[in-house]
Amino acid sequence: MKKSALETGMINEEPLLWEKGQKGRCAFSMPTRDVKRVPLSPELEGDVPDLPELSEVDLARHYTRLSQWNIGIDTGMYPLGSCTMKYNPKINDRCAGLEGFSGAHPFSPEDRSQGMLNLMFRLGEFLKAISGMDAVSLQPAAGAQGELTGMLMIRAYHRARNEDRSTIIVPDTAHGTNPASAALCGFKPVAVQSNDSGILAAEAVAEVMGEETAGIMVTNPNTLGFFEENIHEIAEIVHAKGGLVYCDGANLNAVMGMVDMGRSGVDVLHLNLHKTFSTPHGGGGPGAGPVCVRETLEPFLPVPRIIEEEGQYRLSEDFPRSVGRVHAFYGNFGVMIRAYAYILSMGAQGLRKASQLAVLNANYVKERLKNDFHLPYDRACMHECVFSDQYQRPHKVTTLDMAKRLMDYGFHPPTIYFPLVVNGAIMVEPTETEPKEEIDHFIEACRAISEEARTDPERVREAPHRLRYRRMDETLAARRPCLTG
Amino acid sequence: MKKSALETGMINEEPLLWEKGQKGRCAFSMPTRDVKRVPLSPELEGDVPDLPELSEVDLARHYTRLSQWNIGIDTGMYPLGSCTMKYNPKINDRCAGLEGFSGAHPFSPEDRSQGMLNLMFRLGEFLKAISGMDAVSLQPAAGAQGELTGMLMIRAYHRARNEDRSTIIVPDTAHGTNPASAALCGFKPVAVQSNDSGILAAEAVAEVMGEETAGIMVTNPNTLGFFEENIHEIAEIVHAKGGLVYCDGANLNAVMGMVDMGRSGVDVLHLNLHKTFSTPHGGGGPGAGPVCVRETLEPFLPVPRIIEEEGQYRLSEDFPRSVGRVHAFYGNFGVMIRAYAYILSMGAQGLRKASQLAVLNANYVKERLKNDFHLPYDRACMHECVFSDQYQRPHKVTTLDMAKRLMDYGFHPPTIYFPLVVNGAIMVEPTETEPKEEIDHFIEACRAISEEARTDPERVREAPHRLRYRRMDETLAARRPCLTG
Amino acid sequence: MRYLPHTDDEITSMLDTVGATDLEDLYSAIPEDCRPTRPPDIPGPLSEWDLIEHMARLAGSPGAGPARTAYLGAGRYDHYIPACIDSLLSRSEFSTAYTPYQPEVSQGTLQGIYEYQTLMARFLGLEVSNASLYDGASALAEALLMAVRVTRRKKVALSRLIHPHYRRVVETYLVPAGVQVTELPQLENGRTDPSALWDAEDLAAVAVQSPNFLGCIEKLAPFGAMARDKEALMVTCFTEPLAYGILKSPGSQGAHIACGEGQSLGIPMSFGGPGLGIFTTRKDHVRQMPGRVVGKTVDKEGKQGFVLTLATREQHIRRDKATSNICTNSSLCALSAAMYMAALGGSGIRELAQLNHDKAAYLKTGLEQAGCTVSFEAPFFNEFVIAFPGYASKPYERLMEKGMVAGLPLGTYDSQWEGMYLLCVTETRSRADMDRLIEEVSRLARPE
Amino acid sequence: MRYLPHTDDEITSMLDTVGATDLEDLYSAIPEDCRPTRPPDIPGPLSEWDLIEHMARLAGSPGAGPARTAYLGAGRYDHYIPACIDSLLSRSEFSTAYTPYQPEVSQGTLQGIYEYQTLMARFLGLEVSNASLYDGASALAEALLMAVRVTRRKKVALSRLIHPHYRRVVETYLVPAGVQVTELPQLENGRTDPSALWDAEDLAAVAVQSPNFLGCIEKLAPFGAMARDKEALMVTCFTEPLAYGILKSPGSQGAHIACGEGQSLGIPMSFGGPGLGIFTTRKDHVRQMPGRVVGKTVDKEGKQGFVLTLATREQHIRRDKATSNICTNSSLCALSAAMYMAALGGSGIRELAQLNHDKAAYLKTGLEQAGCTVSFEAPFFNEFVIAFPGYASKPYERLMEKGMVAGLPLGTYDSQWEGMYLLCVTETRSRADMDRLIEEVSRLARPE
Ligand SMILES: Cc1ncc(COP(=O)(O)O)c(C=O)c1O
Ligand SMILES: Cc1ncc(COP(=O)(O)O)c(C=O)c1O
Repeated sequence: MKKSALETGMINEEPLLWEKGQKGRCAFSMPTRDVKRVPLSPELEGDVPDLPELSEVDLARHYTRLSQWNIGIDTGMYPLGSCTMKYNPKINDRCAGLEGFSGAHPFSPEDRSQGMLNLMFRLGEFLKAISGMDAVSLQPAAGAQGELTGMLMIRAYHRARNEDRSTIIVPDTAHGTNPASAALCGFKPVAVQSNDSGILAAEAVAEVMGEETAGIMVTNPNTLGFFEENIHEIAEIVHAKGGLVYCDGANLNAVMGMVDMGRSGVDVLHLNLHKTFSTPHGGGGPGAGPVCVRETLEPFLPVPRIIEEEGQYRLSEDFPRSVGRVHAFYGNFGVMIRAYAYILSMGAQGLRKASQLAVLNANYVKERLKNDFHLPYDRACMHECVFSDQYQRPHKVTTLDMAKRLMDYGFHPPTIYFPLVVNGAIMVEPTETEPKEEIDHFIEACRAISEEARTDPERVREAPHRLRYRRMDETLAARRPCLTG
Repeated sequence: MKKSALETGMINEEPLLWEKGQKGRCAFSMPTRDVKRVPLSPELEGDVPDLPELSEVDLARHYTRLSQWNIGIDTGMYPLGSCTMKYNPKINDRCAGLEGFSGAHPFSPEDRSQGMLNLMFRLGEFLKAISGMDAVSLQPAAGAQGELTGMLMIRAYHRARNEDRSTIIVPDTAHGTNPASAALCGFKPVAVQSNDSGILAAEAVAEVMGEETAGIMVTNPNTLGFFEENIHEIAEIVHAKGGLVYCDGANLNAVMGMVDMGRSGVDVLHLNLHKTFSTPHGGGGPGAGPVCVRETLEPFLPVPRIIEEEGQYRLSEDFPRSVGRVHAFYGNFGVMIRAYAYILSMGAQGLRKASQLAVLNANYVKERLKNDFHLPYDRACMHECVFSDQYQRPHKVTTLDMAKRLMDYGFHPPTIYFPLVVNGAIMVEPTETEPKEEIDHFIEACRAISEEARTDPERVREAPHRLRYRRMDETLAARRPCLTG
Repeated sequence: MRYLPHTDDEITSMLDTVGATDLEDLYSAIPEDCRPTRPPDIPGPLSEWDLIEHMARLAGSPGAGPARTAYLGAGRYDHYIPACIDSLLSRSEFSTAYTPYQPEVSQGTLQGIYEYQTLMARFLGLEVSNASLYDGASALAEALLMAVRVTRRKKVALSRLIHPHYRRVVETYLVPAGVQVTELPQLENGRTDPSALWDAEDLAAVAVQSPNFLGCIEKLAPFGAMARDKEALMVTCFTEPLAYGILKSPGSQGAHIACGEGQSLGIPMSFGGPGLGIFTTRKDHVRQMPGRVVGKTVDKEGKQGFVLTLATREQHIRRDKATSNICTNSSLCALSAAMYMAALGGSGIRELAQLNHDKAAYLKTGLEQAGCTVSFEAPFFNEFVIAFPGYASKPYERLMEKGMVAGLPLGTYDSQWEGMYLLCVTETRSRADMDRLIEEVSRLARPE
Repeated sequence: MRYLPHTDDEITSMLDTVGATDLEDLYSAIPEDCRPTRPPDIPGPLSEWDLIEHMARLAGSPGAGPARTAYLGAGRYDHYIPACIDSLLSRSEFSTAYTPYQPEVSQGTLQGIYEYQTLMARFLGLEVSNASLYDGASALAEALLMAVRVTRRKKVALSRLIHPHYRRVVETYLVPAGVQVTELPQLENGRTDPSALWDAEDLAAVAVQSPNFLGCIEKLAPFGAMARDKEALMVTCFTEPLAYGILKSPGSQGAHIACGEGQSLGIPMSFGGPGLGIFTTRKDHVRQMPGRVVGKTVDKEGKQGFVLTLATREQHIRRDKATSNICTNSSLCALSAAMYMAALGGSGIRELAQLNHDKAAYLKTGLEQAGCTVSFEAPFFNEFVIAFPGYASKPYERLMEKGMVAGLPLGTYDSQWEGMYLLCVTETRSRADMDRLIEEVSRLARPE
């Protein structure tokens, strides 16, 4: 509780939930009791849970105020590299909110679930068509779970051939989830470095590819924003030694309709519906990470799978070589609805155009900022471009400082310090839904900061200045963890 | 368009609509053309309208940002006196959004409109029960139109009796719409002053009540926050001279279930659904201002009226003495839905309790602030209390200054300079949905300002300081009107 | 109750502060003879769950089917509303705010309304717009009252082809003010006959609706010229503003005031309300304009911002001398309309208007071929009047049995329109829908 | 396309800046052999209007009727969700934000999740909660992997009465890690038989679900004691967290980890996902905990705020040594759960849990009286297992024909459960609904 009046302006202070309310309030409308009370055995009954008690107005204000402390895609450009923060169409939320979908029970008899199964089946077909792969599972709940599922399938594939391969090649530009997922499957990641152009050379892969290698995990387009041009050759090298090619398709937004992953030699691919297919990220999920495979790997897909027979859909667990389940039900259906709606709204041409404009926006940013910020790889990029703080370091201004300073100018900062191969990386992914004006404003803000780094570095180092908060002490949080109140 | 980067923090600047976008964008999904183009005669065809062209993301950001410059009930206490800014339950909006309601055409055949007619009929019954009146029309679109409708009925009533009464008694505390509505009906308002207790004395009314007087317009509870205790006697005086009693029921929130307007002598009463019955005010409407009448006035109600016959509802225009229509259809049905939902959610006891707590909150504010702010009428109040800036004037701090300063503390200011009978009035109506903590914070903020008025009057005079804007120049706006861009 | 935050302890402590013994005690000032003799007879309280179930039952589930088969317009139009608009409009900062009396904390509403005014004025070809009125009908009434104020005359001429409900509202508003209303009759082609105006004198205003109640597009310019000659104000009203996506704007045709209903612009039909009273006029008349208006200004530091302005016209300052009694208007609906116009943009609204016209043309031609008679030959926008084939008995009722509402029967409005039906087609009706109606109509001839 | 703001002119000017001739030119780096041979076979583009119509058709209109007549639980529960939660959750500042990597512009999400962690830890009687995992099944799998890390042992014992899908997910996650899974069988009363634990050695964890898959409430304390004895971690999981509105909390019964599914707490069933993976544990184990976690800190000026913390456990720092591979989790669902718990409050959640139990008890008694056999005698929460009267032929199918889904047939999961049905009753089923089912069941006996 606030002790005295605070000058907060229009953005209110707001205490923690349990500092609000009063015992005896309730924001929930208790359904009418139409049956008699049957006490539980006292031996089972616990204390009344220690939860705060609020009225509906308390609740509404609490979360309305909290929301005002957040930036979202609707507030402005959110150029987080590798995250594909594109606009989330409202109509998709409406579709997901249709009562028939949101109220559907996963164990509803199949004849009552045809609409849902139909949607999932068709979404799978769309993803196959977009990726050029042969089969798909929608079950993984996010990208990382897609990776895990994919790696489990690779493991199962080798086991089915009585091979027990123990390592997996992972480039140094990979996202952290790649090695982590591989490790969960018992694979030891073997690093491979990208070349001067920021991509994998076939020779580098050939060097580490051995008989004990299960395959390679490659992100394409990669996290430096480049297309792995040697993918075909790399796949041949890996395949020749009996390995498989896993592709992290988190960056598919660059290449929809422009690349055929199957043709390029990929055996397993995961996609992020919450990136490429416009589903809202929810402040960290839920997402969906479908995994697509080449025909040879189809028997290993998770169960249940949706089977179509004469226009009727049913779920089948009858796949003895399946890796099993990764989700209690069929995955994040609510997310799938939005992705399905998005794909239908765009059509094949629309998706292709979206990718092209995403790439255009990224290259535009790159060109217009490369004099102000060091560009480690000065070449055409795909969906994102990666700068570093090399020009600012002499002024003792770091990537972190500049990220915080961008907030003062009203922008969410880009992804920073990733990929690890670039020292002080600043990874900008505008996505195709950013209008040119917004990008121009972003560029102006970045340039202003680059100027400040020279003329008033202290201002940048001390940022942010214009928010409710100054810079948060992350070290303190980790040193003395306080995780509950 | 912004020329250079601005440090806006998290609340973005946002240009005007026509400074945004680009010719060629469109945020609307054009329906598929399935018929051939049939050109209109060139003689009829005009130029392409000069409207800005935006993409959906432009539109979403524009209005999301604009919304951030507004305070609403969900952001915090909004103690605008006379406006009953209570919490607007979300479930009511959901009810109004039901497709069957929002998509209903007013000319739909009656057998397809039973649900709507039923709702309106029952809402009418509820309002009768709550007010103690005999008949009702839901047609008026807001309070002022309710007043107009009521005054038209009073006019019609007298004409039906072959009387042509020309004046109407209006107390000095009345809302501006009262005299304006009366004037629209050709009545000349005759002022009557409230007494030292802030209410009408029967004698004062008797003095001005004549044979040419159509009646009296009294607001009860009145705009000073007091119940017109002499209403019964006043009604007798007015009735004795052949006049009628109109009651402005905008302040009904104080007395639901506590007062019977019919018994108290009122002949015509309007209610504000967008105040008492929790429908959102929408930044200035739409509202709904149903008008309730005593039996004698029923024949004059607007048409169409809803008739119930054996559980079936129909619309009838067959009321030859009706004042006619005031709305193209049946009034603001979307607002009625919410009020109906609210009444059912509260029940009779709940409404009564709401009124009691509204009165409790107002008296609590009054008691806790009366040492800091001059209270012209130091007595128990109903739903609101009225202070003045008398204690601050010696420091050259006005009501307006304090209102603006409250914004710095995160509150929407109270109603100011109304009612006119109080010099520098500050009219505070907390409503029953304000939790005690919020009220306490409000009180602290007010006290802090009263303290500042003494110790740092300049700070108050120069307020607001903590918003995106400093004080707006209203004089300039009126002197050189710029109404379009 | 979840909307009432007070706990018993809080009530007790607050009563204590206030010096009251209990809640009833707060009402000691209410005389016995003003109190109810029994509690109001109201059901409930209903839980949130019982409520929504009850409401869903009342709302029925029209589904895609039934609504699709109704061809009703006549003042309410079934247009698509982008999901984006709903979602932005429901942001509580917009929907729960009051009238923006305090500009510094209401810039969202104020800029939004200023933009509405600008877009609307541009759209209708006039110079200024107010912040909204209740609906089209009262907007017309207010327009005529304004004309009376401006001209200081007490006579207005109204086309008979103005929506009959609007005419009824005008009468309600004007008669007490002692304004005399004369009507301009209908020409055979479905347009208004201006000839009665030639001899008219002392007119405050001439009012026509276009497209008119019969769906016909009026030739506005002659009325404009006539009004100018008579020094009267030319008032154009409309129930279907989308028509001006393609038609010449009222302003360009000489209108002093263009007013009407804005429901078509992103506002659901909602059984007839809330709608949006649009009111635009010329700059010279702005001080006689009814309703609120937002103006641009600057703050103390010169930063651009917006405020309610010209309040001296209004009831809260001018009281019985105000230009109107309006206070609460249709602000949120005005915001929808601005969003809708901005969503479409100039080219979009033109294309959508064209599509409306073309769909209506398709149905009209189809019905004609199926044996119907088109009643009026003047050009139309998205509404037109037909009579069913003479040989068919109870055609309208028989179509209704098939679940189709084949327009609005006009006979109840005017005996000369007996047997005529006003049909409306918007972009929401597909060709397939229309083909079904045409098919059924062509079957009408055959014996059952 | 309304989501693509670029006009042709803008594209041209940007291509110019970039130095490309056209959009295709941007892809010159893509080798021919990686390009598609034809455009993907995808229908569309659909307009917003065709889309929503198509989706509405897929979604069907279950209306109040059908859903009401299903008695399905088993991992997804039909609970009421206050409209207020939907409306707050859909504020785009919450729903469209990314993971709060940048705390200064993400305090809404961060405080919201910190509150979630706190409420959830309190609710389950443990000390810390993470920010969420995908769903209940993977939460259990992660719990067991954590136990393996904490104890450095490679064996876990799992109750057979854990949801069979959860067990399948556990297997998928654990087998590659070389963890051996043994199962604890079922007692006749519907609870888990702990006796196999007596001789078990080297256990990393003992895992039970309560209420278990059969709806029975497990006695957790003995498992807790047993785990303590064996120096294993006691893992409690659940599919129906609402049960802890009334049951003793897992923490109070000795659980080291309580995890499971949070869908019941304000999240729609949505055909099984998204849900909410709840994960709570004790403070000592926090550095082995999987998933993100929000911690309290201060800003430079000492003002309280929140950040993602203990990131050194996570994949983006620790890569293959991370405690889990999870990145995106179920943040928005966690926010719903916090809103839901706060909406109910302590007393509310207790009352709602009691009501669930009482409604289930009502149906169970009714069905028993109608001739069904209750399969297990252990106490239950809102689910229970019955067998239909022996004399009835195809009872389940016959009820289905009447439109009633009388629970989940258990036979497919385990042959010993053949002929048994798991029924669930929440607060959303009325007594009248249940009476109809009971009535139909009592009719089953009679010949058709
Ligand atoms: C390249 C890449 N791979 C994988 C992931 C993991 O996806 P998710 O967060 O959905 O688990 C991400 C997410 O940031 C990513 O950027
Ligand atoms: C006492 C009183 N009467 C009448 C009105 C007018 O109501 P409306 O704004 O709905 O026209 C108001 C509105 O502020 C009011 O406070």
